[in-house]
Amino acid sequence: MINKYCSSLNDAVADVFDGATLMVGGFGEAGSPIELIHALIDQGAKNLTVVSNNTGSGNVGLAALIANGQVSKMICSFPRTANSTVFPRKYSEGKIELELVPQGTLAERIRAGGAGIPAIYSPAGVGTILAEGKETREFGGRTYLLETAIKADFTLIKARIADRYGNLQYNKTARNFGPIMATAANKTIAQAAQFSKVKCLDPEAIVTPGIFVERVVEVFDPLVESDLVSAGATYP
Amino acid sequence: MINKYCSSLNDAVADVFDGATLMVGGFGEAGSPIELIHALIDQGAKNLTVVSNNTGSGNVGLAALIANGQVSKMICSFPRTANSTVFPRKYSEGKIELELVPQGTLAERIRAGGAGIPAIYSPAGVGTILAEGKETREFGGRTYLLETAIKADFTLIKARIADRYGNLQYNKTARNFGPIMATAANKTIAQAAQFSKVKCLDPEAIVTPGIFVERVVEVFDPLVESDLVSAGATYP
Amino acid sequence: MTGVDSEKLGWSRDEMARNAALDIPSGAYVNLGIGIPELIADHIPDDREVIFHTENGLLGMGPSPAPHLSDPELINAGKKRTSAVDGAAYFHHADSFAMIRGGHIDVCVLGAMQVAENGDLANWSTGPDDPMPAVGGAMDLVAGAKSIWIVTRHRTKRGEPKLLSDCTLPVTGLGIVERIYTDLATIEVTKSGFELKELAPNTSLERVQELTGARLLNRCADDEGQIRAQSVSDRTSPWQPE
Amino acid sequence: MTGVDSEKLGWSRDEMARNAALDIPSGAYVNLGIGIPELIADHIPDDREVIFHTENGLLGMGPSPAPHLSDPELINAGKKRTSAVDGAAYFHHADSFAMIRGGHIDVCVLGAMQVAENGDLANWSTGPDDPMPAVGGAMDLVAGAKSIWIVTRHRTKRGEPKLLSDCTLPVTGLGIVERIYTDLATIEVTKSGFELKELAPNTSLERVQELTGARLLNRCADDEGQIRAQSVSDRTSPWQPE
Repeated sequence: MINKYCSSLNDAVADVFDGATLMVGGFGEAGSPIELIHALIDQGAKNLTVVSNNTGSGNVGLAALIANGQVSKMICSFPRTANSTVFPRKYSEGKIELELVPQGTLAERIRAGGAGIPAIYSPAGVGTILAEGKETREFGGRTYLLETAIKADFTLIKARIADRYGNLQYNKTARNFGPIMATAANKTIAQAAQFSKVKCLDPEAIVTPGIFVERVVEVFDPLVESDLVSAGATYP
Repeated sequence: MINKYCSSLNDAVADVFDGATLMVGGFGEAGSPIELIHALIDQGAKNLTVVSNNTGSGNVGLAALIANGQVSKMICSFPRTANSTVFPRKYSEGKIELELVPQGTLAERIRAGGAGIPAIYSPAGVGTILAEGKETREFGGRTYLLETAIKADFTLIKARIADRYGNLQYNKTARNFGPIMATAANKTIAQAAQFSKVKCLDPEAIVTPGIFVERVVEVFDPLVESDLVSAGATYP
Repeated sequence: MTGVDSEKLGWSRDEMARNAALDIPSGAYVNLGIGIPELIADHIPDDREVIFHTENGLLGMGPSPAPHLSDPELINAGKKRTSAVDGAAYFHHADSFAMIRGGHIDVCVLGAMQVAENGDLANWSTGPDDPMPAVGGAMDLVAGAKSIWIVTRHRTKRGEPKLLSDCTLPVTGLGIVERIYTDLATIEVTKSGFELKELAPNTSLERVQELTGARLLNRCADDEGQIRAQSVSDRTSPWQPE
Repeated sequence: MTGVDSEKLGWSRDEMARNAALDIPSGAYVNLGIGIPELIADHIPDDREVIFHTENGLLGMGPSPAPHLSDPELINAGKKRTSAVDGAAYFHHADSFAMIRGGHIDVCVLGAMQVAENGDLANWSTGPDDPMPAVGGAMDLVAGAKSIWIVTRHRTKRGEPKLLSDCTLPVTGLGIVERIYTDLATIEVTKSGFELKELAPNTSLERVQELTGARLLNRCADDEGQIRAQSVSDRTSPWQPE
């Protein structure tokens, strides 16, 4: 019987290796798999390239992973947000690399990675400094940039509900990058607030089919990043 | 108040013009908007380029539109199926043009059209006669074909349920090309078996957000193409 | 006249937002940037229905929620808690930016650091010395939405003009701004440059020209060379979605 | 020995399907082509759970439904009515082919007109004289699935070999076939060519070689040069998903 349930957060991230490319879901705190990230801090993998829209806030979650020296490069669209100090400090000290990508281009490159499309053309960023060094091409009289797919070794995401096949549903705008990152990694690891019997999920309303998911771990009452930041929490 | 409901099939397709490019949803009979197609036969627009996975069966629906001489070119992946005789006959007589596209490439080109991506690279068809004349490029040591986006003036699709905003849900495998064709046309026209109050559709389970839909017309008890074909029905 | 004094002359933040809101027709799909543009939602006339898109994956964004109803997983593009109206839909980021890039958003209203008379926009980076560059969805929005409008103060906090003959900061997109709603004027970006559509009360063409870094065209001038004071109530929806 | 007689020697359609089914490990995501490959679903051992994908937009395809439960809007890639198992998911065509092209389908089993010893496959067109070319998803499947297996009769209805040194018909894809399950033999396509894995009962290497249009490598031969008759019960799942 197929059963992708994983009994512990530690087991779920055990095989993340030094130097891996890791996608981390979330737009700000919404959809950020904070418990999986904390498990990865415990696990200790280093020299990670992390693909995530932001860089975390306060001293928990993704910001804590960066603070812990485990991330050598970030690929993201918006590395500074309210209460994000860890990445900006490391970046100004030259201790972490940044590839800045327009948000929609980031999403499309990730989708392409999951869809077996090695490259696409996008109009976003044409004529800007983010287009420097990129190949351009005209279609129908308009200029576009060649943008290559992004793939990862692992994806960590947060879902609302999962079944043993790894089928996932999300919560509101916490969906954001989860469904596309799930498709673009060799191994996708999801935390879900609820496990569901297989027959309870409507096949018309499954957002991520289980084919894209290797492991699911239950986190019944996930931490709220903004509450932790307000309280001045630090991990570990 | 936004209200995309259209009171008649005839009104729904009234502005389809001669020479238009028209996407028609459906994989075989599943999802084929047969009533909208019949309304288009009544309307009479000619010289259409039709993008649809198949070419219809029997003498109803898409096959009847072709039989009626309204289609000058088909862009599709599988023009012959059980009971499809109209298109193969016209094609053998040189009376209709065919652009044959692998099914996944067809889907991806339509999605690209809706997503503002002018072209993508695909591995499908490399080294085959369908790649002849297409530009190739290597990424990571593998060869891919440059495939350009497909857009349309109009899309006709079939949904299960719709609300006044044009939000759509589909039925089972009748979903197929509907959601992507809805994004790729200047005007998307949907028939739906049921109209729903706005608050009744779960925002987590809407498949086509209303932004992609211009008109919705109710067809409470849609015709079943295979039943019509078995009965030897002809339209008009 | 100091910068502080001159600011009192013009429209308030809410009035700037109102000016833009009144130009949005019923039925439009609209994306609002962070800052003053966010205020536009509060100024849509009651007889118009407008649908707000937020690029982090929601069509049908509603007003700010009461604190006890707020959900950290229901946020807007500025990462503030928001709500969803009846008829809303959630989707993932690639679908959300497909909506943007594919030309399905009718109007996107953004803030600006600089706008050039050819429609170039700079609103994402303070230049090579920017300690922490961050772009978000701005470049995708300006490349994809059907119309890009700007709501911004006419000048920077240091009193420098934001409306220029050329942008000096790194651009977000080229030739994409259609309209500008400032505290002092409403301006259309035409092939000929900045064309004045409306002046704020208690100011003058000459004064606004002084505070602008490019020539203001005045096609609204009447025979006496005076600005034709266009009252807000006259304005309906000059802009129509396709 | 006529063609008709020789067919009686080999495996039946169901046995060919069984041979392929036994090589599919539990947990695999599998796409089955039209024809004999469709029969594979009936031969998956009870102790294995395999999930079937149909490219028209369903993961978790079940068996053929009872007539009174059939739905014209729940069909498989061959446009026959089908069913969905608990845990199934529906999706649109771009998502379905993203699943295929993105390398998420573990095994795709197709029929063939011709297979070359370098793994080229021809299964979509009878050539320039084809009255009505139709490709469907075959080219996408062979370009995208992790493993391509073929289930086919060893020869055409006219008795011509389907396993050849080179395909003479228009190809579907180049160098993509990994295994071939015919009525006479099970063959692995290696860098060196067709490698015999198993012979059908009551046939011989010599006879099968005669009916094959390329050299058959026999790495299973024992010291006496005889095929080591591998019994079906010995076979578990040599193939493992990544």
